[in-house]
Amino acid sequence: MARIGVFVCHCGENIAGTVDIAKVAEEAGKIPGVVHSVDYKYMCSDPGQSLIKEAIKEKKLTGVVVAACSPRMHETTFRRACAESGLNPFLCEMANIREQCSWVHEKIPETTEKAIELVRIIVEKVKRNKPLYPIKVPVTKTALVLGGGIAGIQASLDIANAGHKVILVERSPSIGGHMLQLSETFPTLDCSQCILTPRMVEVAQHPNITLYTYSELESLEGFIGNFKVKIRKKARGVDESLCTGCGICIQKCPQKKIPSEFDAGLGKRPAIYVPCPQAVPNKPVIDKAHCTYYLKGKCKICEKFCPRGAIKFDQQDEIISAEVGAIVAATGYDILNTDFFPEYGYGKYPDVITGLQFERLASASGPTLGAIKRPSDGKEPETIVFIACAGSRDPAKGIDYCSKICCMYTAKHAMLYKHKVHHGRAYVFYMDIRAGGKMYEEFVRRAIEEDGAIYIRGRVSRIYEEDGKLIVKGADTLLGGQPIEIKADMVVLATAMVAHKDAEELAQKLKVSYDPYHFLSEAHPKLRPVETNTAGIFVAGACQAPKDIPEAVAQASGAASKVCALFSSDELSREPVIAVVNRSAPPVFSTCTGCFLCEKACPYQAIEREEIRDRKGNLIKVVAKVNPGLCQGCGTCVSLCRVKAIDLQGFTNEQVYAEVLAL
Amino acid sequence: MEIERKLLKKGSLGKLFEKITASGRRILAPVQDGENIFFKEVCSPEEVAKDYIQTTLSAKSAVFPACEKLFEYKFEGREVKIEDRDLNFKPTVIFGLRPCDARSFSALNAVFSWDYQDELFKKRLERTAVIGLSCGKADEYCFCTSVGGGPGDSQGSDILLTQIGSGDYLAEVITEKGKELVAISPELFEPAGDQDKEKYLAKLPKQFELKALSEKLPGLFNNTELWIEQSLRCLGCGACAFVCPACVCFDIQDEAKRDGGVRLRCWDSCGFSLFTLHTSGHNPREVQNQRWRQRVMHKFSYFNDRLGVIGCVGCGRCSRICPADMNLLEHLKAIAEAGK
Amino acid sequence: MSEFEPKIVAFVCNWCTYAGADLTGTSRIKYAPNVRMIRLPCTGRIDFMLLLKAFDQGADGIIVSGCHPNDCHYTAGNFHARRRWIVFRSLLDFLGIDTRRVYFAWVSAAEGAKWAELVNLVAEEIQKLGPYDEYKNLMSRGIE
Amino acid sequence: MEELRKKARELLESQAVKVIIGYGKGSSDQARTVFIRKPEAVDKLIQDESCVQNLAVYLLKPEVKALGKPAIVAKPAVLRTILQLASENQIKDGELVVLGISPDNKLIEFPDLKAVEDYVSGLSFEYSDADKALLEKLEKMDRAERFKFWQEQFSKCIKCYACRASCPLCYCSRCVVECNQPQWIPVAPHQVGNLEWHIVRAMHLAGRCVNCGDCGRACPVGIPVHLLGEKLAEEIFKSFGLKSGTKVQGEYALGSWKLEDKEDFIR
Repeated sequence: MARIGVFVCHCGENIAGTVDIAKVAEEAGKIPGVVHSVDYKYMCSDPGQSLIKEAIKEKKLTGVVVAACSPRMHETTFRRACAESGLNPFLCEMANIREQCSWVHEKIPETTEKAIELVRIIVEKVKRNKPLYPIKVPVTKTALVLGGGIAGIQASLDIANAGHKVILVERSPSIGGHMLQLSETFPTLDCSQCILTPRMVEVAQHPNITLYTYSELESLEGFIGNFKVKIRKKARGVDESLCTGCGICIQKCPQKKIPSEFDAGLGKRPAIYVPCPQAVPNKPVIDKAHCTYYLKGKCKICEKFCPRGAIKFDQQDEIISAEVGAIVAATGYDILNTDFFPEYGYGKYPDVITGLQFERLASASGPTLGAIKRPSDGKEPETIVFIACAGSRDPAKGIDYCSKICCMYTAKHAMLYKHKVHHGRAYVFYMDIRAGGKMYEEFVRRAIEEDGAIYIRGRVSRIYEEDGKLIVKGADTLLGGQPIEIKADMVVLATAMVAHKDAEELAQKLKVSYDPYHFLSEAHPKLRPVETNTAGIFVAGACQAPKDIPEAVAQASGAASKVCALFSSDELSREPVIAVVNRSAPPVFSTCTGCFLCEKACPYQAIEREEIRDRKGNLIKVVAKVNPGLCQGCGTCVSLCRVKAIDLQGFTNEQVYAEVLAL
Repeated sequence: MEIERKLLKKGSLGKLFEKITASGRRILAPVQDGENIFFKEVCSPEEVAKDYIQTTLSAKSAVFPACEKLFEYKFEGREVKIEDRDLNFKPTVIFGLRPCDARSFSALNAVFSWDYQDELFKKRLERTAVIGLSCGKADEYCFCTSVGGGPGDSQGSDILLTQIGSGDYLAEVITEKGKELVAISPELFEPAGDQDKEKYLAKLPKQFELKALSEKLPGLFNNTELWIEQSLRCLGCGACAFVCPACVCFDIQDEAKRDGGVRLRCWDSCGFSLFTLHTSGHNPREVQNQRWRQRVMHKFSYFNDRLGVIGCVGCGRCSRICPADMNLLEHLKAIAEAGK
Repeated sequence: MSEFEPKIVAFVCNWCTYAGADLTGTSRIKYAPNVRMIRLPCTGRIDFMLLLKAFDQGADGIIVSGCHPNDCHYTAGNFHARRRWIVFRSLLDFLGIDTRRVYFAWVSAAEGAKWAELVNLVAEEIQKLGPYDEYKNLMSRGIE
Repeated sequence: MEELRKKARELLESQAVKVIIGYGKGSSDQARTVFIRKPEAVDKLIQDESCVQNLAVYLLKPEVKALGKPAIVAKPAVLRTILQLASENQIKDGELVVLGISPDNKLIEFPDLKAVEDYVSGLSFEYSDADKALLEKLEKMDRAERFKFWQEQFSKCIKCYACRASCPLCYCSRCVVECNQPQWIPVAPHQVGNLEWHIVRAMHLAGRCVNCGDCGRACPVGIPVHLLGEKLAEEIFKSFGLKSGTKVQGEYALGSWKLEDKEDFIR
């Protein structure tokens, strides 16, 4: 038989001002199962908590109801107090008679009546509460970081420096990501490669980091603390252990005309290549799609010249299995490309380029060694038009969001251009200038005021070629929409940042949710910005949403600290408010029918299949089983289960039903 | 009591209904409802269904309702106050009950007044009078003659009407209750004269020997093959039991609310797997063939052994409504004739 | 006869609407006192049978409320709930059960004022509709 | 019919299956289910308009399972049931032989369930004229009239659960009405108990029911319970574009969602 104690709080005048506390305590005392009912000025105070602790011992309470403020306020307080007195904390619940009663109603009898009913509802629930114990899950203290851009590098180094093992997987031949392609960075104009390459080297040399480049995540199983991953290490055609990175093969390769990905198509590379001289690891890969040997079956010049015999044409993809406890997804972004802008003639006019291509033009390591030259004829452009929001904030293009970095890098581009071509004219078409950030607004002002970039508020409607010039037609909305036409030598589109084409596939592999633009979703937009809805999987950088370098780095460090916190103990303790599938004696075993409709509905893929076998090993039936490491306790499966074979601890069918019956 | 034979004119029924109603009794009679016929409270013979072989449900619920209240309880503070139910049931006349159904009342009574006298049932039965109606037609599902009844059998009826050529009714007043009903309006019951009742009854030859069946059944208990063979298509619903006029199994349900509750008695069926499920999870009748065996054995063997009656009146309802066409008669014949 | 006081039962999720109703309290916005809240983790946990039980208990109106789309603490519980309610409402309506008495709402943790408005609106509209006798009268039927 | 018998004989003779679940002659003018286990008994099989029962209900029955691998005579509604059962993990490819019967009573053989899926995708499923008329009549009623209609229907219900027993998708080992901790649905056949039973059954079949109509046919007191399934199937198709029993791995309407699901009823 239940022995429930009810503790009614005055909260000074907060509750007592409108609710007749004495009456609530008196009526609560009459509810069957209630053996103790008292009130006190401040239940959350030390003496108040002592009242509860003493009553638990003296009255041998089996459950506690604190009628006070919201459980969101003090549930932890009172549960802890119960635990200190030897009562399982999950046998304590709160009736919210402050936020949802005394504060929202007048001092009328109905308010007291409501308070009594709220207490009754919770008493009926607590009568059916069961002791619950935190769930312990072992933790494998190795992290997997997906993506070797600046976010992935930062996260890897932070975790590795904290003493934990890291596996860093990068799908291109080198780590470094987009940041390695950039010329100089806003708002400081320091050289991107100068600040990034030391970090890349640190990654390569770190004893705690295992680096797999030219590799991709193949599959993922398991749950927080206990993931099992498979990584596909693609065949480079080069034995990394033999290769010294001397580069002879690259020089000798007869294929020289392949557009370089690293140079955003503005430069060329051979079929065996490293993306750039600073690549880490500085070991080439063979591009099978362009290699003469792979295409025609003969050539092998590289093999002939390699002094170490490192070229391996028959190398196969390798699948590497690993166990990890946490995952950081830092897979970055792509930029909107090619045929997206027919009105701007991208792809049709060689001198209409993207911002990233401009970065390569301006970069000292780029195809022009830092000279601003038109891709079409190599001439120095006299007039450049920069178009911000090329795709971004354009619902017609399916991109409603702001890419966040374009305002800044466009100002930077205008500035870099003016620094290199002093007499040149830089026009910037923009919608709004978004320069929120430390020293950002000042940076834009400098571009306008000191470097003389001409900013025009308005959109460009069309670009076409006439007499070797690009005619940019637009309107100046600050001048009432007055049409503007500029004869430009080059046009730079600040194209939108978009998710990778295969981001959706990755999200599905990781079982994390993603937004309509295929950026990975954080668990909470404000308060859990680096976690995902799948416990143990974190996000960093632009795979979550467009962001600039400092933000990506900050998020990466945030994700790393979450990983470190997770790795700080050998076992991980989780709230026991999770779903469980019932089990019973033979011949029933479980009322679960094994329809697995719950499996499809679970947002966390927490439903597993368990085979029930007899002593001889014959299969009796297959029933659902909830993985306690993955379940977050939403209870969607519980409402879905027709036989009620699944129940949610802490909010069981019996508890909730009793609450309704108390109405 | 000696049976009195009277003539009730077809045209007098209206008057009879009026008088019965005026005497404070309610009349339950078969009423057409779409393709079905149910016993419902009526006031005039116009409401009564015409030309039917059998009603969808029997009139069992008049004495043994599908859901009846045993008592109510209320919380008063921490005390529980129990309120017994009112046994002052309204006197009821069931009109137009077929002889098979009328016979079923004695099977029901045998159970409800066996080791325990069931007050509710007894009170209801006491206050129920039956004006039976002989069968002029039967269908292929009917087998009352094989289980001791007949189209004009009077057992269980207080008055048995048989419609004769003119459309009028030969009224056999069988019991004191019947006499009381006649006494409400004696002028409507004329002398019967010499009527050949048999002439107006359906012809229904015996289909099997009940004795042979009863003798064979005990030896068949372990003949699992037979029961599986017979029940393979049985779906395990309770329709047969619920339409059966002689099935008496019930379930007790407490329905609790915040301030009190009610204890109910509801029809149940041995065809349900839950019927015998133990708390431990063990179920002595785990599969349908065991439940089918129970149904047959109970009605034709155990019932007879213990109470001297059989639990079947041959109305054929179970077979008519069975969604899987489990034809009871066919199965009984097979058993009775086996090894012949 | 005393004036009809509607009985309103609210099933709410813990993360949005329950928190929103807490905010109504902290903001001291007043609303009708005849609503009783049942807190569940998520709208996904709200079994349709709970609504039937509430009617059995004599509720004249029911509120079901949780996080706005994309705000669900559990990512998709509210989306599952929304589908369930589309089907359930269709069934109730087909059976002639008064769906005007069942209110579905998204109330976020920030919408303390919306919660108060919602409760007041429901209280007012149910007051107009009167007690749900049609359903309450079923309670004693079929018991002999 | 001869075609079917021939195939059935072959299957039994070759031991490809142990039992043929089909229709045979029943009482009166009805057909009834027969379980043919010997090649010489295949002549008991019939195939005509009287064969209406959804035989898939027997596939999960323990005694029938104990007979060994079955072949099942499957008219279109049964084919859909089989697909639905497959997507609910209750039957697997290779565990049964499907002897399809086309709407014009021709035998169709299926190598696997995918073939059943392909065949079903080409069929159209319409409700009977009587059902359509009744649905329309109900739609036209005002709410209170509809309430009255259904309350009158449910007042006849005796909770015999013939609707459940005849339903091949009501295969739960313990039906929710038999769960008593808590007792969600009153066991008693009183008005509320009946109403809640039919609501819960309709909801539990929503997105799963293949509209074979057997629950309505099985009801001994003539409640058109199958209309609830038809109504919800309509709603689900209209709202989510989903149709149960059309895919081997079908999507469960109530176990999935779309961002754009309607919410005009949500404040």
